[in-house]
Amino acid sequence: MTKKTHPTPLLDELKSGPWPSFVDGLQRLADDGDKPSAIMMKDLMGQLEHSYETRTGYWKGGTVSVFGYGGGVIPRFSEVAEKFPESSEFHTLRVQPPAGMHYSTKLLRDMCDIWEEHGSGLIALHGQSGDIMFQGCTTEKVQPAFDDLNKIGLDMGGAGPALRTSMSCVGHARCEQSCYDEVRAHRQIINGLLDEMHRPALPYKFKFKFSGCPNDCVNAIHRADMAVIGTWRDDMQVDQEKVQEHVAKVGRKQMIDTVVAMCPTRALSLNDDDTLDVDNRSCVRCMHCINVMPKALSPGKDRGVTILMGGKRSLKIGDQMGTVIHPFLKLETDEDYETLVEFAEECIDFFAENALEHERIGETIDRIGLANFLEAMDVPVDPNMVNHPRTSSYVRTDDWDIEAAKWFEHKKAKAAAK
Amino acid sequence: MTKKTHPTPLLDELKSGPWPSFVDGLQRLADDGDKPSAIMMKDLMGQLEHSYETRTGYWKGGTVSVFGYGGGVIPRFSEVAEKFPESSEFHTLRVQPPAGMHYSTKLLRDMCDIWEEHGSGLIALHGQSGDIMFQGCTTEKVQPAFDDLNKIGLDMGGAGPALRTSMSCVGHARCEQSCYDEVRAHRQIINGLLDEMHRPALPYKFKFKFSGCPNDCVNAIHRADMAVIGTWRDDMQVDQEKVQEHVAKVGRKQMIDTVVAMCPTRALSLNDDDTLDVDNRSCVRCMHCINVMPKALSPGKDRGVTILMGGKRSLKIGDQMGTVIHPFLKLETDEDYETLVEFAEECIDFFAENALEHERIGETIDRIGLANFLEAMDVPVDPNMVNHPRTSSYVRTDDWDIEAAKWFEHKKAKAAAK
Amino acid sequence: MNKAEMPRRPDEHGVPDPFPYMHPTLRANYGNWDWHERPRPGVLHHVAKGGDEIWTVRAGTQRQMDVGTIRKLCELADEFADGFMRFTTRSNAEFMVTSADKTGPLIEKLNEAGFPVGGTGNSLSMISHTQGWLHCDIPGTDASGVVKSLMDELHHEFTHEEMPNRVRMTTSCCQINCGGQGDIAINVQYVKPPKINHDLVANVCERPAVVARCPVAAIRPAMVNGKPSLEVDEKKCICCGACYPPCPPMQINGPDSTKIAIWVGGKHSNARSKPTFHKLVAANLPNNPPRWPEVADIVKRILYAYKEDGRPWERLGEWIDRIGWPRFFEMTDLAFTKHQIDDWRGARSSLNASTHLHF
Amino acid sequence: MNKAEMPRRPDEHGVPDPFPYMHPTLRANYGNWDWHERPRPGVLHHVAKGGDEIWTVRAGTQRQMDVGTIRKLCELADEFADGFMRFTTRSNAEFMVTSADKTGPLIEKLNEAGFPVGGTGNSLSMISHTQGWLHCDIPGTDASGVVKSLMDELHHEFTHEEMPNRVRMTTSCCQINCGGQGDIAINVQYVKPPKINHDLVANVCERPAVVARCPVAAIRPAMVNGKPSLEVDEKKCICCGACYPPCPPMQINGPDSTKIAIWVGGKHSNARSKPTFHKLVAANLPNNPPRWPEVADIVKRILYAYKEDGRPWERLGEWIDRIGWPRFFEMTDLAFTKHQIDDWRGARSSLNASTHLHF
Ligand code: SRM
Ligand code: SRM
Ligand code: SRM
Ligand code: SRM
Ligand code: SF4
Ligand code: SF4
Ligand code: SF4
Ligand code: SF4
Ligand code: SF4
Ligand code: SF4
Ligand code: SF4
Ligand code: SF4
Repeated sequence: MTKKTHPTPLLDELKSGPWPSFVDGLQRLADDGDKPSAIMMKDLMGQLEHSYETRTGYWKGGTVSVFGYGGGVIPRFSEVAEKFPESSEFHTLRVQPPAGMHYSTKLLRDMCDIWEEHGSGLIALHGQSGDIMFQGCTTEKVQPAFDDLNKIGLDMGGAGPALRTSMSCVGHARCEQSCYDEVRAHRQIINGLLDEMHRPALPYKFKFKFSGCPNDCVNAIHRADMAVIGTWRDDMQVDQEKVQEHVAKVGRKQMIDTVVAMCPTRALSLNDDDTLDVDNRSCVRCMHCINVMPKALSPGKDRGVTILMGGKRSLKIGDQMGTVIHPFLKLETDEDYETLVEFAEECIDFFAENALEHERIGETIDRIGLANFLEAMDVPVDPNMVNHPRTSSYVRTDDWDIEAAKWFEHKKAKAAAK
Repeated sequence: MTKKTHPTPLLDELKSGPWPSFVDGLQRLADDGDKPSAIMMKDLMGQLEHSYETRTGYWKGGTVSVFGYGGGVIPRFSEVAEKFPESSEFHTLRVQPPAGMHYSTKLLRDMCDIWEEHGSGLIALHGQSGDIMFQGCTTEKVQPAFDDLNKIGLDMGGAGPALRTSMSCVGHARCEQSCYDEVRAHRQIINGLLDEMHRPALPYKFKFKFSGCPNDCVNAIHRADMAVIGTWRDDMQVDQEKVQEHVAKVGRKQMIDTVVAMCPTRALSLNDDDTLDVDNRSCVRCMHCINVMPKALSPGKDRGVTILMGGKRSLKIGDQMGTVIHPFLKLETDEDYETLVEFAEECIDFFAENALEHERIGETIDRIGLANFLEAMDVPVDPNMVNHPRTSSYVRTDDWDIEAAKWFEHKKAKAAAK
Repeated sequence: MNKAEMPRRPDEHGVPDPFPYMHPTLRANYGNWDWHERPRPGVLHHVAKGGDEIWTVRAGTQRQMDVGTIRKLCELADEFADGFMRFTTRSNAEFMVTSADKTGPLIEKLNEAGFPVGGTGNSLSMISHTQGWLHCDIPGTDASGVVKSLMDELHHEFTHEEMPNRVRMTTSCCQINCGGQGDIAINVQYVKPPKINHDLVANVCERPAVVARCPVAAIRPAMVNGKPSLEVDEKKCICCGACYPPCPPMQINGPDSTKIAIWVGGKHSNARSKPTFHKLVAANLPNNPPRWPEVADIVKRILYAYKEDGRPWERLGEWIDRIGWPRFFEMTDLAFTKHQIDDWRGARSSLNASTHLHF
Repeated sequence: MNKAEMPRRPDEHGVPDPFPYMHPTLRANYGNWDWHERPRPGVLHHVAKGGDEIWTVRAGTQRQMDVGTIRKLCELADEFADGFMRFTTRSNAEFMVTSADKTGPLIEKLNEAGFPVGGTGNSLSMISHTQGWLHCDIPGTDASGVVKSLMDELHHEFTHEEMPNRVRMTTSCCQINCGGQGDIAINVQYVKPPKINHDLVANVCERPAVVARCPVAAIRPAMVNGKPSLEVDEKKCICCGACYPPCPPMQINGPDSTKIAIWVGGKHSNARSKPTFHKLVAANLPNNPPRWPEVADIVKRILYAYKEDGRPWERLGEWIDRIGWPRFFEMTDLAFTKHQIDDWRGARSSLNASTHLHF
């Protein structure tokens, strides 16, 4: 018998209009003969239509996983299964894409074939954390689906109180602003901590995000427990002739209004000969002028990353952005990457040992105070970590001289290192 | 017998150097024969030297006042009176100067004569709150001293939990930036509330400060419970020829770097003909460009004041600046000044009734929340009161539509008023 | 399957190496790009230090794609892009082609196939969104549907670069806000405390954990008609919904509770101004499927005010900082209410302690 | 006086009307000034809309003046300024003269009499200060002495306009900070909890009031050797001294406790940037009368770094915002310690949530 389709007048309204319609996609799947995926999607559409009518969601969670792993599957059981039995189980597999979300058509086609066979045929590219989301699978099919995906080289992503799937910007692969090898940092850190992703045992979720420059194309500062963002320490690179070409093209007024006057720290001034006077000491590496004139300006050559920690959404204490923990870590040699990976691991260890249940690292830092966190991680305090030193006199400073000595020590060490 | 002077080797070190020395002054008073003031100052210098030696203060408070008033005197009794008996009482009278701190030499000389007769001969011009401080008087002499000062037209200032002496900038008297009559506002408000100053009955101190423009030459935002600061609502006045003269004088680069690029809201742009392109909608009335070119630029003509409340130092909750309560109150007609005075009085009433003991109004507002304070004072909310609307989703908004209606009502009313 | 079999041990590949899946020209010039320009909306032209060039064509997708849609994209990638493609952080498809001539035909084919080309530079890109009724266990609304209806209306802004700077919108189907911050964010905002099914609490909820989840300590354990349950102090409750995921019997959703709020001025980049949170500009909007017209109306008012009045490179929040919030509310005809005066921790820093005013 | 007499009732004049005491040219042009310039340091030239002109000569004083000093100023006001003068909010004397020619001779006489002329424009003005040992009941140090020694050393900066913008320094002789905020502030900072004389507490202190005064709730009532007294939790105590004024037996001062801290970047004006609080850059300095050399040394380092590196119109804090705090600490050779990471309420907004960095 052919499973009959439910009428979906509300969803159907979303088929019209110029933007690609997910409903068309669902329909195509549902109409695809008697395939198991088609049968499942007929009822899925029925339930979704029901949600649109009643303005209510009908999924509840549960526990489903694959052999050897604790996480990565988001189980969904229907609360209206009696009405829509074929989509009563509609689990999602979170799978990590190649860093930077690059695909060969071969890989994409294999993914489609596997998901058509075992799942609903619905794939989200990508989830907000960066996973490939294979959406819609029965409990029974989760294992075979994963096996086949795993065989073509893909691996499960994160869910629950665990290390989460990470994201890195296109960066080195196709962007002149990129200040470090995002793919390498992304893979070395995550693949070194896979156990924390596949066998959830952390107090709560932990997310890394990698952006090649301060444009932060993966929203790392807001959305990552640890943001790794490229920057540079020396002077930016300036091609004055190209600057002059730009001024000739847009005119002085436009140049002043959109570049000079928009620099957040007044580090730029237009010389009378239309060359740019860059005060690199005052430059805060915001990227703006470089963004406006990518031909004329580029980041400097002494490159590395800034580490910020504590980004998260609002649960419990309210939204937080990450704040600076390492103003600059040089990232060039193998040793440099090793140092970064080690720091990431130490942070995970600290998190595992010190965070309360369901507490993000940003909440932990907020609770114990940044200074204490830095001490625990053996990171020296640095004025780049603050917008400005304290304005409140409510502090006890009788050990000031000891603390000051540390600063001068650290300064000497840094000078020596150079 | 002539009272002998104490050796003051430490204080004597403060007699050298190019800056006028208060020690020379003390010495002159102490050396002035056998006048009571001289005798008192000999011991005062002895006690002060003793403080310099031991790095300790030796005054304690008490209660001293003049007939009819509760406040204005800061009583000081020595803890080392046995060593320095003649300065065992060293009270200060806080006396309000003419608004703007203008004096005729006659007035100053009368003050000197009175204080030489009844007090120590030491006068501070002025205290941080703006009082003339007649420093150093015995309990017995406080009344006659005040009587004589009162007879020449001076009156006691504030101390204790009371309305405090106020300050207004030179403003209208000698400043082209002044946007309202500071003297009038200052005197009408304070002189209308004298009872609160002379008979301390408020929960704690309350300070007004009056600045004629946003340069805030009396530090009102940081240091006043209510800051009254001049501003304008229409476009600033520009004399383009004088702008061109300025550019001709300093050069384009300098003009751009010190004016255009320093405008906090990019409201300025330099035209190719060296005239200034002012976007008054974006201008936040910071005064900077006007300060740089006082000949070419001036505040607009539709003038009034901004009221900020809650400035104070750090006790208990930490330092606070005043924040905007009235973005703009027109200040031109008698009625306008009346409205201002009434609002000031309402605030004092609210403070008297709702503040906890030893709580500044800023602490009260912080405790009950700005929105509730505004409601209590029947002041409509205005986006100028905030740097930006809330970023936290932690708020209950089911009465949103009712609140929104108030906004649109208020908008209509304002439009109608115009 | 009924025949018992020992399940397979996973190979812990971790994050796959992208190089085998990366377009050859990108691989060859990895880390060696020199500059870029945008020949037209939806197309990026990157030039490598060595002189290699690549043209990227960006096309919008529905993110939640059926295999048919993905296979269609593959066809085009095979025909024009040497069998490779990538997806952006906003679910747009990107085809890298090795000559400018290929871009035109590719764009044509994409349009034929119903994929709008754009989302680059100072345009409105795809709205980043979340799960909603399609899959989440706690949604207040749908996600894909909201996005589809809005992108239909804002299609022109995706295919044209007419904004002062890029516009990045987000939606979230509950107050948890998986969609994150945006130039314009459309998020569920609950307006009523949870309705508790006391019969279920004891069995379903780990009560101490639920109590601990409340940001304002409004939940306390209590015995309700004989059963151990939880009680909410409705005066304290700020209706955030945080107690619902760990305790489904504390139902936060409902026609009277699930409303939609609009936020503006969120920013992630560090360009010019530091990253910022978005700010509340409208709330209590109806949750009105299938096309949420009340939401679309306000979003358009905001977007077009910005389009008309913003200056080159100003992000939406930066535009408002320049012209001031009073004018923003005036131009969009939205209301400023007491609810928009922040009162959460650190809120004092959001008050205006200056005479910097906009009239 | 021994003969009994009924004391006199005060005339409640309130704030005296200034017009009788105001220089005639100021009175005549009240509210009608047009522009001003500064012909030389210490002199302002104001021109009224009607064309009237006035030259103001500004001279430094010791604020705490003996009658002799004031009478000397009166002499000069009579000779040059038509018998009128005023004082600024920073205790400088101002003489208004009606012709430019008078300024030179007046300045000469002022210098002869020991009054430095300056404090205008981009100079260092008089340090605003407080009472200290001379008169206050709770001082940790002196005020007039600190100011005298500093102004001696900084005399050149008062009489010359060589700073990027005006410099406004303040001092406070205890942590209460009557001196307020400043470009550079020199304030007492206690470093030890109060030492309690338990025998006196009961008689002298209103215990609940004292408990209520503590910002960190470190004080609790307690019985100490039989007497009702107060106890301080020394782990919590941040040594602010707030309990000392209402309860003198809780002695906060002492050679081991009374230290001096230096703060920079306070600003009151709304010009360019909004008003700001000053920030802690040095602490635990000895309270070293009569000339506090350790303090003077650091103040000069800060002032001269600013003088050398600041740009026209940049206030001290604005200069640091441009060049960055790392460079500030480098140029002044001061230390940045964990104590400078704020942890008071709202402190999170002082953390750097961006990649805006100075190298
Ligand atoms: C699937 C996804 C939305 C999407 O459609 O893209 C998603 C879906 C859920 N998120 Fe999320 N979050 C997703 C990215 C995010 C992000 C964005 C990011 O990672 O960059 C955030 C904001 C950043 C952050 O981590 O704070 C986010 C912040 C949350 C939070 C709030 C955490 C907080 O500390 O405030 C929760 C609630 C919780 O963790 O208890 C949450 C919880 C959830 C849950 C598990 C709801 C629940 O607690 O049961 C949702 C499961 C829906 C489902 O049925 O699949 N999700 N969630 C995203 C993950 C897909 C992927 O793996 O690629
Ligand atoms: C005399 C003066 C310093 C000076 O030499 O100029 C002064 C001296 C005292 N102040 Fe002050 N304050 C003086 C202006 C200020 C200012 C500046 C201002 O008014 O613009 C402030 C900062 C602004 C403010 O009001 O917060 C100020 C903030 C304080 C505070 C902290 C209040 C707070 O809420 O944080 C206290 C402590 C208190 O009130 O309990 C205080 C308390 C005191 C006491 C009464 C100490 C005490 O509690 O016993 C001092 C008496 C000293 C004496 O022996 O005369 N004084 N005090 C200033 C008043 C002179 C005048 O009337 O003109
Ligand atoms: C492809 C993508 C990275 C990826 O790994 O997928 C990307 C690619 C580029 N970004 Fe981005 N950005 C991408 C997401 C982002 C995001 C994150 C997001 O959209 O959620 C941001 C942060 C947005 C925010 O602040 O909220 C982002 C903020 C920027 C900026 C900063 C703009 C600003 O002034 O604030 C630049 C600079 C510029 O535009 O020149 C930038 C610049 C660029 C450049 C020009 C870099 C380059 O030289 O190649 C790339 C082309 C941009 C364009 O579309 O014209 N990219 N970019 C992402 C495309 C998303 C999309 O499909 O729309
Ligand atoms: C006389 C006095 C007012 C009074 O009623 O006594 C005064 C008078 C003038 N001030 Fe002021 N200011 C006076 C205290 C202040 C204060 C308060 C203070 O010093 O404690 C401030 C706030 C300082 C701060 O922000 O911490 C102040 C911030 C300004 C500014 C803003 C400067 C800036 O860029 O931040 C200007 C604008 C300017 O300099 O053109 C200004 C401008 C002026 C002008 C030019 C106004 C005018 O057009 O006449 C006056 C001459 C300034 C000069 O010295 O060159 N005045 N001015 C005060 C002199 C104090 C002194 O003896 O040094
Ligand atoms: S974050 Fe920087 S490096 Fe990465 S894609 Fe964006 S602009 Fe390029
Ligand atoms: S990168 Fe940013 S801060 Fe640096 S010069 Fe350019 S605009 Fe200014
Ligand atoms: S505050 Fe304004 S009006 Fe008053 S003196 Fe200063 S600059 Fe002039
Ligand atoms: S007053 Fe300030 S904000 Fe207004 S234009 Fe001048 S500099 Fe800009
Ligand atoms: S925003 Fe809320 S409803 Fe939407 S996916 Fe995230 S958790 Fe689920
Ligand atoms: S909705 Fe939020 S505030 Fe209300 S009880 Fe639940 S967790 Fe607490
Ligand atoms: S700062 Fe402290 S010691 Fe100095 S006068 Fe004010 S209260 Fe007294
Ligand atoms: S010194 Fe300050 S913190 Fe310590 S007990 Fe006294 S009031 Fe409390």
